[in-house]
Amino acid sequence: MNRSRTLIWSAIALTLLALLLAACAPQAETVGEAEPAAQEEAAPAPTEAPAEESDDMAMEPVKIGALAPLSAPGAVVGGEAMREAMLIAAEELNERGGIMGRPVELIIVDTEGLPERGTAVVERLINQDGVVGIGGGYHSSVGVAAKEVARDNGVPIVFAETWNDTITSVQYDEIFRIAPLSSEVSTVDVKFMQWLRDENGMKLEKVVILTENTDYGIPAAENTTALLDEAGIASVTFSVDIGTQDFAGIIERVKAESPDLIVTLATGEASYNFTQQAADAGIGPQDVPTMCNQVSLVSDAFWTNVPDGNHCYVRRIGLPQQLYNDVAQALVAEYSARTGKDDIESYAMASYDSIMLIAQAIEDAGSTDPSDIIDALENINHMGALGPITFPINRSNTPEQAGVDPKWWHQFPDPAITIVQYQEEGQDATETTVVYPVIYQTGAPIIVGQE
Amino acid sequence: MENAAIFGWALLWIICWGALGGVVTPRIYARKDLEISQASFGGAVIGAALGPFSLLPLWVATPKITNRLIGIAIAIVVGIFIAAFALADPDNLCVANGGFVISQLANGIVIGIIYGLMALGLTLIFSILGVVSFAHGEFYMIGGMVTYFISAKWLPGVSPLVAILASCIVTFAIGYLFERIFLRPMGSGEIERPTEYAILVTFGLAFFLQYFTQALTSAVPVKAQRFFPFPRAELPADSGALLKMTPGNVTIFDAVSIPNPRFTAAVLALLMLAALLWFLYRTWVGKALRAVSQDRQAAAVTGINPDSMNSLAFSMGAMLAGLSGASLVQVFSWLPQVGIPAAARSFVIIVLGGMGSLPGAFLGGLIVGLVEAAGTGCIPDATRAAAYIPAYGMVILTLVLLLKPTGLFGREL
Amino acid sequence: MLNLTANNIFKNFGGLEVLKDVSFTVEGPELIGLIGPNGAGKTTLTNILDGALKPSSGTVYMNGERIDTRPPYGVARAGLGRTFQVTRAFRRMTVLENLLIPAMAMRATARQRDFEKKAQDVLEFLTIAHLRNEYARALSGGQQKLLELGRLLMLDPQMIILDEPFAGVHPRLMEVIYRYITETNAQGKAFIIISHDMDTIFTLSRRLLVLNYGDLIADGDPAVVREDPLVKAAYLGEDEE
Amino acid sequence: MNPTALFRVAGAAAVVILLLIPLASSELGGLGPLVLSGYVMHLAITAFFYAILASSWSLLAGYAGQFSFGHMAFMAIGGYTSGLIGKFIRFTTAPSELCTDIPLFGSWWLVVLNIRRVGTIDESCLDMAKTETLPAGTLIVFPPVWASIAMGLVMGATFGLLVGWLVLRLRSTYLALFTIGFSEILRASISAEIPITEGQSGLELVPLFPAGLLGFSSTSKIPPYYAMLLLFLVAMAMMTWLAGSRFGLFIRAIREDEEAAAALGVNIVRYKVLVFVITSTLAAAAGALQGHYIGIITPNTLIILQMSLVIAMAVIGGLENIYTASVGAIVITFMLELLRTNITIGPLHIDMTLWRLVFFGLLLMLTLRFQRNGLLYPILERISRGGVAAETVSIRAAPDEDEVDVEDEEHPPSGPDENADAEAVNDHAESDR
Repeated sequence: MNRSRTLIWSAIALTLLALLLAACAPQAETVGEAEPAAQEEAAPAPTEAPAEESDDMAMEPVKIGALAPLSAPGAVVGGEAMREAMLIAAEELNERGGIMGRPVELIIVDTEGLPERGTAVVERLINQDGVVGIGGGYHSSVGVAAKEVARDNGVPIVFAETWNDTITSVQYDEIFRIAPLSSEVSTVDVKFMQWLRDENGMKLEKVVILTENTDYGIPAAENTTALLDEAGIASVTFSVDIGTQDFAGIIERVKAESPDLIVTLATGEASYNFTQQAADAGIGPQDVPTMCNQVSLVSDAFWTNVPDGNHCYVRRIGLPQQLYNDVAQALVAEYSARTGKDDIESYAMASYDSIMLIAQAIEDAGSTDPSDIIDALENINHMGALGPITFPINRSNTPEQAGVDPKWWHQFPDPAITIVQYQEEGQDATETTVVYPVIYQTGAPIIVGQE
Repeated sequence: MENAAIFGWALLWIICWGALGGVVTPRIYARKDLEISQASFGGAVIGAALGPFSLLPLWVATPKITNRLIGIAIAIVVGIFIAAFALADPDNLCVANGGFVISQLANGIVIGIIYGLMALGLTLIFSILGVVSFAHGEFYMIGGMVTYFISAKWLPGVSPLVAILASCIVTFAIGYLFERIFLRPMGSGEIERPTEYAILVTFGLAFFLQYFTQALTSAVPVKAQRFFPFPRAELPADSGALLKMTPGNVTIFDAVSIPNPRFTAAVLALLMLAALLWFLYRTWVGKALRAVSQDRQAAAVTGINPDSMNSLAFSMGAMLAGLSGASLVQVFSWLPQVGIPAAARSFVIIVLGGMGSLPGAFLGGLIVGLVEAAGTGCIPDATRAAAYIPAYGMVILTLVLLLKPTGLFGREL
Repeated sequence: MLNLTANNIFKNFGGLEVLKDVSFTVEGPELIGLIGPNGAGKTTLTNILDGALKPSSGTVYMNGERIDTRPPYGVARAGLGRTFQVTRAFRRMTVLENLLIPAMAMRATARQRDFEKKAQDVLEFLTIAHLRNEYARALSGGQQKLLELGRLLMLDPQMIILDEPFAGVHPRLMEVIYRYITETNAQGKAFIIISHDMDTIFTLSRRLLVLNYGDLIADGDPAVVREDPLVKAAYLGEDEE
Repeated sequence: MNPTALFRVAGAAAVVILLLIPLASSELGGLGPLVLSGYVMHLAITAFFYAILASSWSLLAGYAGQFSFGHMAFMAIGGYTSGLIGKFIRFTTAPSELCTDIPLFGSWWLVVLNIRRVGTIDESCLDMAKTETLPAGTLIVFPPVWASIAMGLVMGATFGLLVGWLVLRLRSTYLALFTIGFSEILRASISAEIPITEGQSGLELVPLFPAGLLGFSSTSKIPPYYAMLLLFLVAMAMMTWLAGSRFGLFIRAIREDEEAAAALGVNIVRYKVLVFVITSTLAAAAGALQGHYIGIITPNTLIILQMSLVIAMAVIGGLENIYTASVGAIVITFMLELLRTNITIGPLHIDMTLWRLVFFGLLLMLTLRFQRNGLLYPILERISRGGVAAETVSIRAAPDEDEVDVEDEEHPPSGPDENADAEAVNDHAESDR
């Protein structure tokens, strides 16, 4: 044993040394200045001096980091859409001539949907790649972990799709969010339901909520339940493990509750599985008014997986396509050309905006110093695809001063939330009818199951 | 749950008397010079059944503990369990709503048949090669993927049967290649500790296949359309009180509803099962397979090549998993990861049924289907009932391994 | 003084009676042969004495202590060692390590180097000292048998059960095994030897037990047992098969 | 120089290098041209974490032959225990009245918190007690991190004892299935019991050194680096000692042949349980430390994928040696990071984020098939050739021809006759069950 022990110690030393050297050695294939630099996953050289210290280094690229779940157990579908949108942002920036005349290098990292991985990759972005700001972000649990690293290093993150209220309510200087707050989304959901009841004469006494037991699903279900209570609507929550495929048993239970409306807060394939299996069992969206999860807006995948999903209500973050501004129109055109999708997912749009926001903040600040960028972000007024983005609750207008809940800290206050409805089988998400709120309405809701 | 205490006490009663019976019975039987191989497990279930009222007569009369006796005892235990549950929670749907119960049972049986088919593949592999394939779930996943891609992407409009056949061929071929390259050397003594090797190498295969598929297909969930939608029908013609069929569903007596995709999948599974039985019991190759599973040496003497039987068994096992996947891809949304819970469930089933036992695998599938249905249907706390779905099977697995590692139909250890 | 007593041993395997009321006593360093046709229950009896199987009924005492309730390692510590019909060397451990295991297992506070000298002696006695650092799997079948015998010497039990020690062994190794048995026996260890090799067993043993389908049909001096009509019948019966 | 001494020196040098690596970290300004970013330091810590897991799993599976798939479960038990203590336990100098108070020595009380969620804010009974029942000046003390980690170890050991005892009768495949079941039940429970464990959101843990250490802040990478390195070195030292002692001898004997070991007086029950206890304790220690370092632990760390990563590390490095297993873990941790680069070969564009795991799985299978002792083993063998490493010598062909019985040579392990052969097969089949 002794011999092999010492033997292997030497092996440890050698390999570790080799690897450390490999990990830190400057890499030859770092993207050149002239090229539009939308580089993923590369490990560029940290050994060179930071750009802002020297005028000679003016063409040194501005590095922006981006978070997306690109492998399991993360939500890969979401991650890939976000990646595409963020790459568009980087290319646009470079076509425009970069930021402050310097090219932009976007470094997209894979969080795998795991907080520990999230910590690692944010660490890498900041310390290894030397990014000055980070965009994207999907899973709330990753966001919760990542915000700590950002705070430790003083580098701003603009979260595009992490809804958990606590991410902003801890009031870190570095953390900004343009995704909606989980609790606000629930508010819209419940207002919509009340509207159906009060203005459309729908019978609504009991709601069944199907949620996934994740950091997204559980708080959303809790919020919705509380709001339904206030509105005098009874509710029952069923929560499922994210890997669940077979919903037959649950659906029978849902059926036995004879709900007037079903809300699906499970994401991904679980949402598809539930909705289609419910349809097979006779309580699908064509039998009982159903609020499907927002993943149903990926219409190709939706109709493949839920052929009986017509009449689903889907909550949609962002404006309806009819009301897209120029930025959004351009983005959708480019995005459709690349992916073949007809519309852009709200989180992809938000992640595009998150990169653009950071870029504008750097321009505004005229510096790539993270603390300057944070200052600029607090005062920003950016015309993004989501609309004009501002962060009104900030260090100069704290939640206490403004008299609002701390969750509004560094929070984009009005991401538009609409409810759309599929009204024809096989309909494209862009052609869905906006049924709520009334100001955006393009058609009346079809309320099924009313006798 | 209203009278949780009743249920708690019943459970305590079952566990305590079961433990007592399990510990004391073998000693009493041993003292009387009787056979004790079944005494521990038999004593436990008989004790659990009626406590002192069954244990004392057992200890006094010490009858031979037959499977029949154990079966009766298990039935009584289940009966007590259900009765206690019904008393404790009289408003529970599982107690109060007959239609609900029958629907859940129907669901459990239908899905259990398909689970059984998949587990059959695993048990076939085990009975011939003596290994558990940890890549079984990936064959299931690939079966579904191939079926989807053929029926929806490459040859749209083709009969689903063609797609299913293609998925059989693909999974069979992968299984065959893998067996030839990685498992064949086990027989020649080239590999030390073959069982552990088999665990790890099939595990590696699972890892590889899963990521390979993910890299090729991306991670968007897909799903095949219903293979054979029902015709619309009502019986009697206008009310549909007896039987009501829509393309997606059949409702019987206005109470029991079975979704079409599941029904189709279960029927396909039953057909496959019949074909498998015919193959195993009526063809020469099938008989040779069974001969090898019973006595390798003796079979080899009669001119059967055990090596080719290994290849055949592994490929067929993989194919059966692929088939279950192919028939379920119209029920569930399909992703590269779907194999993991399915494989876990197959492990539960073969352990429960007794490793290597074909009828055990099928019965095990039904039991697991029913237990999952009961678990999701009856646990009163709605936020937990479904969250624990992956655990139900695993609880059965650990309990069986601890109490009766031979399973229902396993050979003696 | 060694005393092993088996009282009324019965063993059933799911209704099949493998041993029926087997009783015998070993007193002192006897050299006993245990024979019987295939399926007579010899290996089952060995497994029961060794603690690997529990008798359906009956007891086994060793030096006044009951050992049939003990696990195999408890039996080994009480002073009974055995070999297996198919050699069971620890194949991916060296010959030396194979020998150290029983020695260390018997003494809770021992260290390896305390036994290396003794192991060397044992290996030399068994003529495989040059293989001490080889993996056991690199040894031939006969050498593995010697290794098993060597492990028993390291265990240093009072009584040794050898299951088919001569089967499939080269004649020269057979001599070594033969010498091992006689010399170790002379040092005061009792032996029970199971063998198909009638000639060897009749010349080697001084007492013979004959099992036939679970019954102990003869127990006594080899010369007497050889003439026992029951034994003859049993073996003739086997021949007819 | 004699190889033993050479390796000893090399081993010592490796330890010294590992100890000195933080000097090159960017926090300390780097060492000449060598500047290790916080990210590299983070990777190093993670590599040690996996090295502890892989080497302790190698002790369990490679030495003792107990192929458990529940190692990550023990890791999670360590992390969650430590985290839950931090979440629910406080020490106070006065009873809170509103929480569960357990008197300790003197005026100290152990308070078990009762936390309920109000909207999105967690409200604990102690917060209410602060304003309502606790007298002014009451001290409220968090449980020290080292103590909660120690409790994590105790829980790891307890569960190791329990599982080890439960699986005594189970061999290979059954053991693998049982441990998968155990870990899956644990994962489902953690996911579902949200009020206690926070479910998928993850349980947050206080930093390893909440107040920093020796002038390093609580977020510095250097104290955690040394903490994890220390645990790694202690674990390796302990396992080396164990593997070289009677314990190592016996567990290897159990791996080779349990019945034969028992027949030779080895207390197989004790050693099988003990090896579970020891390896689960090490896994729990690694989990607790890593949990505090990362700051959050989620039930996703228990998924079979994570376990397969540890298995693959150990197997590719070399399963039957704790050193090759740990080096395998360290190398693969870095490799998997480095491989996150896209490769373009002509028109072929390979997204390595996806494909690296495909290659990894393939590598795992090929290693098992063609290089069972792991990829590092040949290196080891080459270096030590000519030396006297016991394990390598026997790879040479059987010795002196004249000693070897020709007849035996043809069927080395075969039994004496047809009957015995059949029994041998049965024996083998039995040991599989």
